[in-house]
Amino acid sequence: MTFPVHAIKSNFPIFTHRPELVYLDNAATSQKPLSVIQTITDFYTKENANVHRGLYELSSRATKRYEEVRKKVISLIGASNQNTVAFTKGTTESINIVAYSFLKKKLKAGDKVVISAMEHHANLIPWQQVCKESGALLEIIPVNEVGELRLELLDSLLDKRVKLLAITHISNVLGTINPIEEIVFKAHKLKIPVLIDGAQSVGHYPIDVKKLDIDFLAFSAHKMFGPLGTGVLYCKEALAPHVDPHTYGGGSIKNVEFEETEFLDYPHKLEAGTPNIPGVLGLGAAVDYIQQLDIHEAIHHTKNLTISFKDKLKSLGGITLVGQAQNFGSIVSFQVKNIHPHDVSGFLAHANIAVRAGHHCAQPLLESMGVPATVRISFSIYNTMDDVDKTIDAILGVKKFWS
Amino acid sequence: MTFPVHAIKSNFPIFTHRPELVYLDNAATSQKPLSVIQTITDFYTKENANVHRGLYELSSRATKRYEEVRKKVISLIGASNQNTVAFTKGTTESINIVAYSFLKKKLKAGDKVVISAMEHHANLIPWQQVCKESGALLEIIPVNEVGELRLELLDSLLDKRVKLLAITHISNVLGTINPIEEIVFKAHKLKIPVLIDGAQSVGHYPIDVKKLDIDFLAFSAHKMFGPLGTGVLYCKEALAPHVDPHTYGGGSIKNVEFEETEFLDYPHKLEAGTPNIPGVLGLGAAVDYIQQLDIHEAIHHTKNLTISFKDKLKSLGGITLVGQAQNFGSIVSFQVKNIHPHDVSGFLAHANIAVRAGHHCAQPLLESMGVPATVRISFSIYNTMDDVDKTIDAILGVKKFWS
Amino acid sequence: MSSDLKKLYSDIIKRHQEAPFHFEKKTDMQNTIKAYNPICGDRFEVYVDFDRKTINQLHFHGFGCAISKASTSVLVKALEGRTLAEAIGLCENFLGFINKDLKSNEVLLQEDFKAFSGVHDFPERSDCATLAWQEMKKFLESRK
Amino acid sequence: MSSDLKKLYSDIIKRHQEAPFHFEKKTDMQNTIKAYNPICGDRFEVYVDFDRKTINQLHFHGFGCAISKASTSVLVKALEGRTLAEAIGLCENFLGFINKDLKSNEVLLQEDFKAFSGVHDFPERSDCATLAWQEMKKFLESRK
Ligand SMILES: Cc1ncc(COP(=O)(O)O)c(C=O)c1O
Ligand SMILES: Cc1ncc(COP(=O)(O)O)c(C=O)c1O
Repeated sequence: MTFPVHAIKSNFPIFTHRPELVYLDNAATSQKPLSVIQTITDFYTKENANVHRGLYELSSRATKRYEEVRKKVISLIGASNQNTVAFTKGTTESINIVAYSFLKKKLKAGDKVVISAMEHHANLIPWQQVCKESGALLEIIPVNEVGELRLELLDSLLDKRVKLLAITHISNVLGTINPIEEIVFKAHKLKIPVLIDGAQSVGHYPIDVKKLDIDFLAFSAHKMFGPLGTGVLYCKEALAPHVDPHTYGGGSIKNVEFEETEFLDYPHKLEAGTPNIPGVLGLGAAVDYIQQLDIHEAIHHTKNLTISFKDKLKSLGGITLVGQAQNFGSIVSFQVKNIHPHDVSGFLAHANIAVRAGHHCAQPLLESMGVPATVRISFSIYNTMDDVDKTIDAILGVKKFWS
Repeated sequence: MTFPVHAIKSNFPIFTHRPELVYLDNAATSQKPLSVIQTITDFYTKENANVHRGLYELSSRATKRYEEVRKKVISLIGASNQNTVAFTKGTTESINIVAYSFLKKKLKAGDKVVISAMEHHANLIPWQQVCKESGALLEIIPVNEVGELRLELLDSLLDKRVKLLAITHISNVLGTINPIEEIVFKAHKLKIPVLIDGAQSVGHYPIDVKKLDIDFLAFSAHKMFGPLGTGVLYCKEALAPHVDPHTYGGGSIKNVEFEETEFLDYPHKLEAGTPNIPGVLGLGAAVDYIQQLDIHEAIHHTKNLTISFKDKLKSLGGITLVGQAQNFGSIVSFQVKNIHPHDVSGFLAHANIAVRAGHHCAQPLLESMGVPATVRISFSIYNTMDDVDKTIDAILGVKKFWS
Repeated sequence: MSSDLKKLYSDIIKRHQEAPFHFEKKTDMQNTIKAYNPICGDRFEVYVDFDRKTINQLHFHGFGCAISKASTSVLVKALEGRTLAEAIGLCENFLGFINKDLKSNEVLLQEDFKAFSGVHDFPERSDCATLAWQEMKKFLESRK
Repeated sequence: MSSDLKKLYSDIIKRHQEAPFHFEKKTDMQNTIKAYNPICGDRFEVYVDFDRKTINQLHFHGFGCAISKASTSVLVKALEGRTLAEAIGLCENFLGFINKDLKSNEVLLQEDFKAFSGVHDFPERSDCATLAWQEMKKFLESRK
């Protein structure tokens, strides 16, 4: 069976409004299907009310629908208790919560936090700062020349002083898919909790937090066909009591006096203030959308596009691929000889091809590879082989112009 | 000239979909005009792209429009430099940022923070917690029997050990409008910075941060006709360098190495992670909507409704008004003799009248007044005298049923 | 006044609300159960005189809406004199009835329980009806 | 290839990009201006030999797109030998031209400046064109 890419593309209104658009910046943010957009519009048009805070029908319906999204999310990530899912602003906030409201109080001078060299700034700076404040050390798992983690070094990096290991499932620059099962297994032998940055994987690849025994999983709705401004922090039940409130305010408390406050349990203790209700409902619609796809067919489709694109790209000559891991997702970073990535992306933009150029919020990775910037192309379910060919043509055009 | 309330009501699609709805829970969240909803839908349908991060047209347009909303916001609050406006998740997050990323490093044991007895949990718990962590004292300006601040006590509360004064412009329970000009003036004589919680006032009442010389102003888009999940922290230019990043991640940095990070200036240093772009654009549309209203006519209109409602309510007998300040906004809290607020609000809900019952996230205030809960009614620009009369009728019905 | 509101605020509920059973502070009791709903502010304490697997006496005090107050009063009346196992069974029965997940053969309800059937039309009020029952069930199960 | 792209990457820009003027590290210079765009990663250093209100010599080094590299090269060439006041005037002239807020009587542009007119059709590239100029203007104004 071939993947019904044209039917799928027609679910995304932006391509009806901009039939000429070749959108290949999916790793930055995905497009949104009609069902997600409609969920948000319908909420504001017909159902708008605050949650947790009113005994009238609109408000109690908003509360109920909001809570039900937790169930959708756990079914996507293989968790079993809906109270393991806290809604946040996005991956970045989720990771900060773990750094500051879980880890910091445990971290002493001389302790260590282990991350990898291929982390997004969101999975680097919070650990760097919390280590600095505590006198702990940030240790980096290096990356080899093809962009894979040098896991043979993991055993020597992990010891009793390591208080957390944080690693991305899929690199947003190199496309590398990391063997998180193996990593979690090794960390757990030393009772080290593991945070997985799922920004590039959740919704696109199967992930099972129970089977993999993941402690924390952070991801963003907007990269998986959902709205901007909403994300998730999954936290294993056993660790949830150790996560403190991160933001203080209404909605997260059991009892307040001028002198002290008693907080609710996870996840409610993290959700102070009026939540982004349509954002959460939109995430629910995105999960519904993903679950009616055949995820294996979808992966097959984007993998095909990726392989074909890489092959055609290499045949142009004068191309350096940045990242050639064995196990890769639908992200391709490259350089065109003698042409700065911005000039490449500027040319592509002119041909209605949206790609990204720069350091992709992973400056230290690129620096360690001796590459100041790359052009990045990332595929999603609505991209076609025609998109691949148009992009290859346009890159050929850039090369001709500068030669 | 009479206020064109019916024309205004027709700008809010929820009343077309639910003509029977009497929405009097505006202090919890306002309804949204079509222009705001349309801005969000259009973004997702036609323009969806990430900001700051791509050289193609959609992305640079998103960035430009996102930045332009800062200009709209400063024109609403009387600031002059767009870089004083940081976008946050809401009032709650804005206040937490000031508590933890500005105040905490200055706070020593024995120092003080002054707030009032009428603060929302969002403007109480962050100060309570940061004081507890620092050994500082939280001092409370008490409230008199009619629900006004006892400002005659302010002079004795303010001294050199006070490191910040945080006060709400309008109480979300009592409706009291506080004389913030006088409060700021007194605090500034002792060089104490002042945070104003503008959640209930910005967009509904004129506020001029320059004229009032406000140091920090926190507010939420969703209470001023804008989207959920977006708020603002205004910070005076002179203090902006003293506000540290609050969340660490991409988009907020100048330079990142594995060892250290150099951050951008305010407001960008606060905006790590992919921002809620349609939320911010929707806030821009809300500001546009507000600025084409005659704000003085609007205040006159909601004040009329409030006065008329209070008068009719009192004439029913067996009613206790909670809060009878001289200077009040469009919020009325009350109790019906022998009937629990929830039973009142449940009855009203049955007549399609949405109001709120409870402690309104101001538990210590109600406790100090000896009131466990109230019914709260809050008016906005689209409410009519008919709404007032229906509500009064329904309250009469509740009283009859229980008598 | 609509008929479903009449059903919600049934005569039994009104009677319990106006003249609650054993409504009295008993702060000297060794077991005090706190039933608190932070969202709305309803807050009751149930005082348990508990002796070798039997509930001798129950009292309660606090503040809440008619539904939560009446349901706590019904709880106190229904559970007094029961063994631990019986009391847990009654809690399950009441909670299952309110949340509509009882199997039909389990519905052997007391008259006082049935008075809460109006809540089925007001799902936003089911938290009020179950507030004290949930906390009581937790307490009893911890004593098993 | 469309004509506005040809205009953006004008011959002058291509020439400056391929053979930039005084493109050389001079780390011993007392004044080093850092021009860095964190969003895209472009990063140049401009080395200033500055003496009693006159710019004797300028060099630059670094990494960036054709537009930012060429505009830095043009800056170095245009500002060498200028007095402080002249140099500030040139910065204002260039920045005003790119941002389209020059009054018409101020437009007395050098040929090299005009080569950047293509940026007007690509507003997303104006940051590239102005990167070094903005930092240079700040530096010069701090020396006034
Ligand atoms: C006075 C006041 N402050 C703060 C808040 C908190 O605002 P938000 O929930 O949007 O963060 C509210 C509203 O709930 C409020 O009324
Ligand atoms: C791997 C990875 N981690 C974290 C993030 C940050 O996500 P967000 O900006 O939604 O918080 C991103 C996306 O930018 C990412 O690709």
